[in-house]
Amino acid sequence: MNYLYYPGCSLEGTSAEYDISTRLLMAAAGVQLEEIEDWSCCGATAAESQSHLLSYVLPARNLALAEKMNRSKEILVPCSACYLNLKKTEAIIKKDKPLLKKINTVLAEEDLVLKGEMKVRHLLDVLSNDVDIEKIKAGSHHKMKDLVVAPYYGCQCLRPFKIFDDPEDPHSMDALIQATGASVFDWDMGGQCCGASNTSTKPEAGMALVGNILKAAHGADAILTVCPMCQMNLESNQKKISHKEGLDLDIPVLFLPQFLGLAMGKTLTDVRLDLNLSNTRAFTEKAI
Amino acid sequence: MGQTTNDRLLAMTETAKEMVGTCIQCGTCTASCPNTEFMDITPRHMWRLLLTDHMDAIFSSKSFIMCSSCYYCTLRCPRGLELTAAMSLLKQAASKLELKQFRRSSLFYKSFLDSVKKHGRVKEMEFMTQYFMAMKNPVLPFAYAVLGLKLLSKGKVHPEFPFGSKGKLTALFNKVAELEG
Amino acid sequence: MNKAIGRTVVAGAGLSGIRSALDLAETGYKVLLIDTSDHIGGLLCQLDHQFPTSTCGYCRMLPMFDRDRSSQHCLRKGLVHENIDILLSTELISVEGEPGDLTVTLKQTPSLIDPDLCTGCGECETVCPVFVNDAFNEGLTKRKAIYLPSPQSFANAYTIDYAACTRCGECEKICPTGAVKFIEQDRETFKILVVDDEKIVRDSMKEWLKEEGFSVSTADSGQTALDLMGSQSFNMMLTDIKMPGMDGVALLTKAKQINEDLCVIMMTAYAEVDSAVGAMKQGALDYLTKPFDPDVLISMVVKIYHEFEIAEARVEKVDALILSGGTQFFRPELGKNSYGYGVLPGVITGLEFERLISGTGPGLDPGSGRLLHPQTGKPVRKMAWIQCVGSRDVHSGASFCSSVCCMISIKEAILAKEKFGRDLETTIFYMDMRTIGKTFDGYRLTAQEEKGVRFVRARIHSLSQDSQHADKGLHARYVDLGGIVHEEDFDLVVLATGQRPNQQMADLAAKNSIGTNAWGFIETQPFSMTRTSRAGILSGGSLSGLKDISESVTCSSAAALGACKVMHAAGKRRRPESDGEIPVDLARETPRILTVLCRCGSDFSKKLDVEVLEAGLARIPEIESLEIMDNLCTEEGWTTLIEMIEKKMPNRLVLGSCLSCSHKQKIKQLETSTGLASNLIETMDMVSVLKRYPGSHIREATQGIERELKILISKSRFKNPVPMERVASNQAALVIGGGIAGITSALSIADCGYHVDLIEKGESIGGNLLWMDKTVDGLDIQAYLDECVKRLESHEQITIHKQTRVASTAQRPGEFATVLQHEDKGHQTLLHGVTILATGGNQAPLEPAVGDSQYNVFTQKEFEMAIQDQTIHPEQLNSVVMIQCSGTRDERRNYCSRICCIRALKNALFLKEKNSDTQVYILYRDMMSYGFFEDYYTRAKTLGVIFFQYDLENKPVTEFTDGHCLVKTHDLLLDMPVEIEADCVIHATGILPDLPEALADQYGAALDGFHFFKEADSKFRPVDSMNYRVFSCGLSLKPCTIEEAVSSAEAAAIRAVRVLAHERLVSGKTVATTRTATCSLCEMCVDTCPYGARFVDSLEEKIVIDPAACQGCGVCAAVCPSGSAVLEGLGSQQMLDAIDMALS
Amino acid sequence: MMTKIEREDNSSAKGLQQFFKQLLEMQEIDALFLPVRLNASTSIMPSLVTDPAQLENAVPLSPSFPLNSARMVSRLSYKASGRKTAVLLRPCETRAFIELIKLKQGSRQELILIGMDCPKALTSSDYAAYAKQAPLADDAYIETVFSDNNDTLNGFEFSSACNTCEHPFPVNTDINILLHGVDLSDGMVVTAETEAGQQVLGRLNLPEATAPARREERIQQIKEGNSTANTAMIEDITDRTDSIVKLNAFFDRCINCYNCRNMCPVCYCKECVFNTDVFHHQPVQYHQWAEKKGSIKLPTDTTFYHLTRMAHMSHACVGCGQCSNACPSDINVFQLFKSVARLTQAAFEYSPGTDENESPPLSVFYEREFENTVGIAREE
Repeated sequence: MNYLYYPGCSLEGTSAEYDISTRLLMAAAGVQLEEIEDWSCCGATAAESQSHLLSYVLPARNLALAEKMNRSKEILVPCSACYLNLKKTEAIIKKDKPLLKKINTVLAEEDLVLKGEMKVRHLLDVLSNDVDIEKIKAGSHHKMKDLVVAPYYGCQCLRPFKIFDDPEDPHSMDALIQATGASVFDWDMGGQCCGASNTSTKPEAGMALVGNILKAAHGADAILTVCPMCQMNLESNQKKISHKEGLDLDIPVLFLPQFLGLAMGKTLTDVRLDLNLSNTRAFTEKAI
Repeated sequence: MGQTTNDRLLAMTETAKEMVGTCIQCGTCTASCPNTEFMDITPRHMWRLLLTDHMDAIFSSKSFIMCSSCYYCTLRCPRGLELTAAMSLLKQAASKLELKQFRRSSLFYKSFLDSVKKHGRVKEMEFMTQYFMAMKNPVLPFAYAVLGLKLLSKGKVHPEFPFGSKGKLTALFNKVAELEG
Repeated sequence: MNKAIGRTVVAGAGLSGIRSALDLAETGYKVLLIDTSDHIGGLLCQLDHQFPTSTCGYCRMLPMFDRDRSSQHCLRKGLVHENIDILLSTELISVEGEPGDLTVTLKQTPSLIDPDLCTGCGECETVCPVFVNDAFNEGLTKRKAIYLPSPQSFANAYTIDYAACTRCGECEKICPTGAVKFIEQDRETFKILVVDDEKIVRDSMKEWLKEEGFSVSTADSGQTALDLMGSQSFNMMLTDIKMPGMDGVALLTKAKQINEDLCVIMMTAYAEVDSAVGAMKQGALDYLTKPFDPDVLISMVVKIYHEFEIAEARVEKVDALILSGGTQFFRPELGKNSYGYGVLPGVITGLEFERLISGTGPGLDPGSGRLLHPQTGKPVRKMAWIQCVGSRDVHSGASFCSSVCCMISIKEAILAKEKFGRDLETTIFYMDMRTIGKTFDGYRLTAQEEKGVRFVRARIHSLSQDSQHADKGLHARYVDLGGIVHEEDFDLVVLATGQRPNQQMADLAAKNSIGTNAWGFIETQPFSMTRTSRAGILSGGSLSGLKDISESVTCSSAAALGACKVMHAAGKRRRPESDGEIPVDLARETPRILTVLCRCGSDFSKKLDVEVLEAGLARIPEIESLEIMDNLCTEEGWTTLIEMIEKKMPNRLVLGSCLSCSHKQKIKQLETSTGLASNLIETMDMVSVLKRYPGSHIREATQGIERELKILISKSRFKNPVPMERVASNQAALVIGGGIAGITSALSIADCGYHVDLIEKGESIGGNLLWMDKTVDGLDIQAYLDECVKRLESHEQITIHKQTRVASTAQRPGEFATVLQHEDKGHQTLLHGVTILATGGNQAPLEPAVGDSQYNVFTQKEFEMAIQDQTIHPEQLNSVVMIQCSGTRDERRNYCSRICCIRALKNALFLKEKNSDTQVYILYRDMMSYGFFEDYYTRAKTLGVIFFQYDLENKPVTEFTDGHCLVKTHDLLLDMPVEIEADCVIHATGILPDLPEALADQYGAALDGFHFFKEADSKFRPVDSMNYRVFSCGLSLKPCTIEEAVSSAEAAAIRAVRVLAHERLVSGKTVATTRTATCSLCEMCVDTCPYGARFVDSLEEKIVIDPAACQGCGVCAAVCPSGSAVLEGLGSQQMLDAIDMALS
Repeated sequence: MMTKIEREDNSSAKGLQQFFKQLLEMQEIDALFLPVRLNASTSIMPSLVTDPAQLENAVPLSPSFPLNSARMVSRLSYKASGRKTAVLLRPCETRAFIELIKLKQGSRQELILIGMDCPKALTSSDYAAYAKQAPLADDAYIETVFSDNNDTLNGFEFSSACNTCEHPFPVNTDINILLHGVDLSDGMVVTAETEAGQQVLGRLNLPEATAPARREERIQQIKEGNSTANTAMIEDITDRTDSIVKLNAFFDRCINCYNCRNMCPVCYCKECVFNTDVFHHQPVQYHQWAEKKGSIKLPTDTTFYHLTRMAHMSHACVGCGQCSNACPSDINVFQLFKSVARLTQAAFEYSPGTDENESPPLSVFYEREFENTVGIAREE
């Protein structure tokens, strides 16, 4: 198995641990990743808010770069926001040929051509459908068996594209969690919005949504995420909300590959748990 | 709001209006929206306003800015309307017109894209600084100070300006601007 | 030359199939009625309650005259008719040939139980070890693998669920009559190929299936599978969808090329359910979602094995084919399931709710009378209905409206209130409340205002439940019109699931070049609701799109008419009417009653004291003897009985046996073989009488049997075989009204070979169609009308009377005498046997207050005419406002006219097409774009037509000021006033019927509260009046589209042809007579007779009866104080004697 | 229209005779139907009079009530005769006749119905005794019966039907003669109630009258008095017949003479079912009954007969009391019948004889009756 890899800006910066643990996990599972050369930002939510064309040109540039590499037809994307932007572009150019033409006019500035051959895959999609779960099971050391973890999917890997999971009632992480010996926390917040995009511009709205999730996670040993925005949002606001609500909402939040990596015997340092903003001590004590 | 602005808005929101043309105001979007309680106009009402050309009402509210792109409405709309995308179009219109009440979010996005334009990839610290400066609100940064310090201490943000040649994607941006007029 | 008797296959024996079959059978044609299920009656078997009476009325479809040819009991129990052969568990596989010469191939799965031998004793059920979900109760209860197909079933014969049965053989051992016979199955020869890239899957499946006795091979890829198929043949293939290399869908296509008959089941993970469903369209039979339970796999395989291996093919030659498979309901668990159906406890479908609260439903708490939650068993206090689940939802592949769910939910909410009290809270969440019938809007108001049902215009997107607090119920979030978001918990949520095409019929259509529409429903030809793309093949009922009961029945009658025309055109004859020998007059003979009891294979001495019984009966002078015999159900037993009758020569017989030996057909046989008139044979269901005395209460059981027998003896001893009454029946028709309904009914009757007089008060034929241009579908109305009128004018069986009205009419048994009055030519008297009131209707005029022609204010009709006259030019219009429900759906005319919304959409689309810059505004209350018309609503919206919803409190107002016309309305959602400057305003004023009360009255028909024709039964007899010779169709019946008018006209026509086909009509055996000598002529019986069967013959000063019209209901006998109105065979003397005997 | 019938020689009776004479002399009226004292006897019987001269024996108001004339008027009118007849009827007779019209047993097509405030009646046996005491005391009788104190007549009690009557005032008539609350010394008041009545009355050129001042008050008094008596009577009879044992005892003297039926104005059958073969039992039947119970009383079917009559006709009972009047065994059939009628009439919300357009209960069906009929009670 062999994928082109698009880390995205966050994984270079605020979510470096996601990048590191993803690469580590994939290697352990026998999957080769090759980073897209000279990739650039997908535009995040900003491009969409500013310019229709730009919001497709930015992802298109990366797809075109990937096509140019001619190595694999599939791009693995860990960041849900990047995934969605790339996916949207993948989808629209199949339907909207005039737009494709326009995009190519722009890409011509960099001597790039987009044909539309690439398939964009989310990390979770690949983990739950392509990677042999036996490998995770086999590698897991049952350190996790006393843990109850809450899978948190966020929005953009589930919606609007219904690719690998039920967008209303996601369960694709369940099998992966169970493979490590841990149990799945029973909640229905997995696909709810965490409000990340509002935390900076309209904090009270964003906080309300994070708060709901943190409160619902009460009883779980950790929350697992597959999106840097969600991760940041869930981690960085715990204190503030706890203070406001008068509750102790502290909970370790891990990226899914960090968790799987640990289960498979990687060390805390390997998966860079030190980079997590949330207090992970409770988790590490119980797990290891 | 002047007549001209309204006309410009009408023109700019033409596509959004087409996108929600078959809306029957069933309210699924509103009930699905996690941010409804922070909106002064619910999505159900907003689509209605859009369809009946009440641009002034839409753009004097900030509802669409509150959209966090969770796509629940898009997923659930029985008419299959791409409501999240329509929200983006409204955001675009607001941004292009540089309407005052959307300054904060427009600037946020603008700063972000400026960073992308320059470096190809975004560097959080740079665009945040730019954003705070542009907001001309000296108090605002403190709200983020705690997070910023934390990130700095974890080595996740780099105060120095990043890699990549200046103006990396300028050509692309310019071409887009040219095409979109 | 002896021509063949016409014969039609009706595929589907639900409501619509039964209607078509009965119409044809009553006309005198033979029908082969088939159904894939194991009982007839279809969906209605599961429904106890119908709108608007909250009761069932299925039996109202039974024949009204010559009714002894047919069973006369609840149609949920079954149907017997001399002209109808019924094949159950039978599927229509293919149809070939031309109208009048069709060859159909059927596949029947034989039953393992001989229905003639099964006495329904239920012993087998007690020993059967297998419990499965009872499909009849929608899985809410359990049943055994051997079971009664429907609890009401008359045949009472058990059946076996092959898929669940473990073939343990216990039932075979215990059956007292040897009715259960397991066929030796050779599962070894059934070869199954399992294709999956995962070894573990392949191996475990192989193991499970081998255990069931099947031969199993496996393949690890599509290519290996294809290779295997090259070397050996398989009957079935189970294949994974997602495999490296060739995927399952590709394999399916290739495998089907090798072996077309291969049964393929797809296996898939969640993510590929869509492709699995897609695969079914390409010929896969079914699919399994991984991971699956071995039991699910086995039962699916066994079922298919039975259906395709054990089933026997059968080829029939027929003249016509009526498809009436109905529709299927959307299954949320297989598609978009945001309401957690099947996952969250308390989320049920409408059908499940109906089962839950049915008479035997598991939702009733007999103690408190409360509604119990099906899963938790706790009382339900709060219920919600969610509309449009799988309808009007592009995410579930359904852009259409399912037309009937709104009314179904209102009915269910009312039922809940009526059955469980007002305290039960009921809320209906809807998008548009589509009350599209003349009485529907009133029903909704009743629900809302009298019954306290809450209506909320909002869509609930999903349901959730706090897993820690299940007692909180189902959590729903919705937004009200004011924009307030509400969160509410409900104990029970009912999903109003929408329609889906009948898959089996869709497959059949695809394989037999029968056209279907974009969503897979059978598509009918322009202006017809029944003609499919293939001549001689008709579609009845809901097959072409979901319909309510009355429309289904109408459409099925119309389909029967289509078949009737085919058979007539093919020169086929009707079945000759048996003259029936005149029975011997026994009035002077002393009754000699033979009493026979059958042991049913059991030992009587353990149940009855026969000596005591004999002694008890011996004191009755008329008793010939009491005989005990055995195994009447066998050939041998039957012969013994016949011999006994021939030897003893009784003139009356009382027979005690199981039900299956005493049903109508058997008794009819006995009459034929012994000459003993069947109405001199009284029967008793011994099995159920004895069931009342379980254990060994011999004395009580003997007394019970003695009492039952004595009652029958008393009934029998005063009986005299009554010759069936016959009434000469006029075979010509009168159609009143020359609109499309009148034209169609006249042509239809004439095409079946009967003379028709059509009268039209105006100068030209065509009615409302004269001013119409195109339908919303773009069909050319004028071309259609021209064609119809041409046919009408040249038809040799039709006489047209223009400028003519009915002056008066008189009725006598079998005939009307109508005096016609021509404007110039004076009077003419017509004798005719049936009357069709097709007097039509008009668009209601504009109220003077809103109209001002100088400002271009029109009704819809005026607008369309102005366009045609070119007095207005659509290209020049800037702004057009359409006001729906103008002067209607309020206290003045409180009904929905059904078609105005569609007409508005049509006009809006027309205007946009002429000039896309024209602003079109539609001001509406509820958008009634039902069924597939929903697409035009969507299209209008797409083209930028602006819709404003208004309510009764804020009706639109039009103001006129110096050359300007301003429409003021109030946007309901935004709660803000709206002013629209309009250069044209079009009011949808609704339909006014044009059926004068005096005219209806003369023909014994009645009008409803809105002056439309009042149906004999709005659901089950939708075009009949209580007078069996009078029918209505088109706009005088109810508001309808052209297609619907044509359909009702065709229905009225076949209902008329049913009568016209008989020179003499035969009555039922039980009819009323009058003893003239004692009759005081008070006419109470005439006034009360619900069927108009009684007339005063003023010349002879007596009451005369149309015996064919009389239904033997006995109301006349009840109201007549002197006993002059007598029900034959049920006189006062017999009744009193029966009471005496029961008490003696 | 309200006019006055003046007294003749200070006699109300004669004034009335004069009024009827004028009527019969009109061209439009061919015959009069009213009570006439028969020659050479004290008996007063309803008669059809065509000769005005013979009206001198007419006694429009008397305590004699040998039969309910509705049956007679039915005979005169069930088919067209080509003649116009003015008919004087007591209120209960009018009501019974209206019932018969509904049953097509009569028609008012050729009739002018004249009603009157009820002059009450004695039972036939009491009347015979009274007539012996006071023959030809017509005016004295009128003075008494329309006075405020009219409980007894020369010591005779009025019939219990009259004492308990709740409708002793005319309805459904063309012309009414009003007597209660009228100062009889000033003549009687006659009113036209229909167009036909107006036409007839108009031609008589009678002097105008004013509405009797005390009439409403008297009506109220009478109604209240009779209603109280009625309730007491029904309570009493119910108490005496409220079990099958008591009921059988009540009828134990019944001899199946069917007089009550023959005299019932609404029992309209040409031939009663009790005269048909339904009740013509086989000899073996009597034996079987006797064997079952040890003995049976003959004639059988007596209580059954009365119950059947109640089932058939109690909805139409006008309470005239002629059934009791006709009973040779002195069974107070009327009281029981009226008590049952009150219930059946209430059940159907039916008021016999008061509205000609109100259909008999069994000939119509209202959907609101459905729940009652089928026994499905709905939650409300």
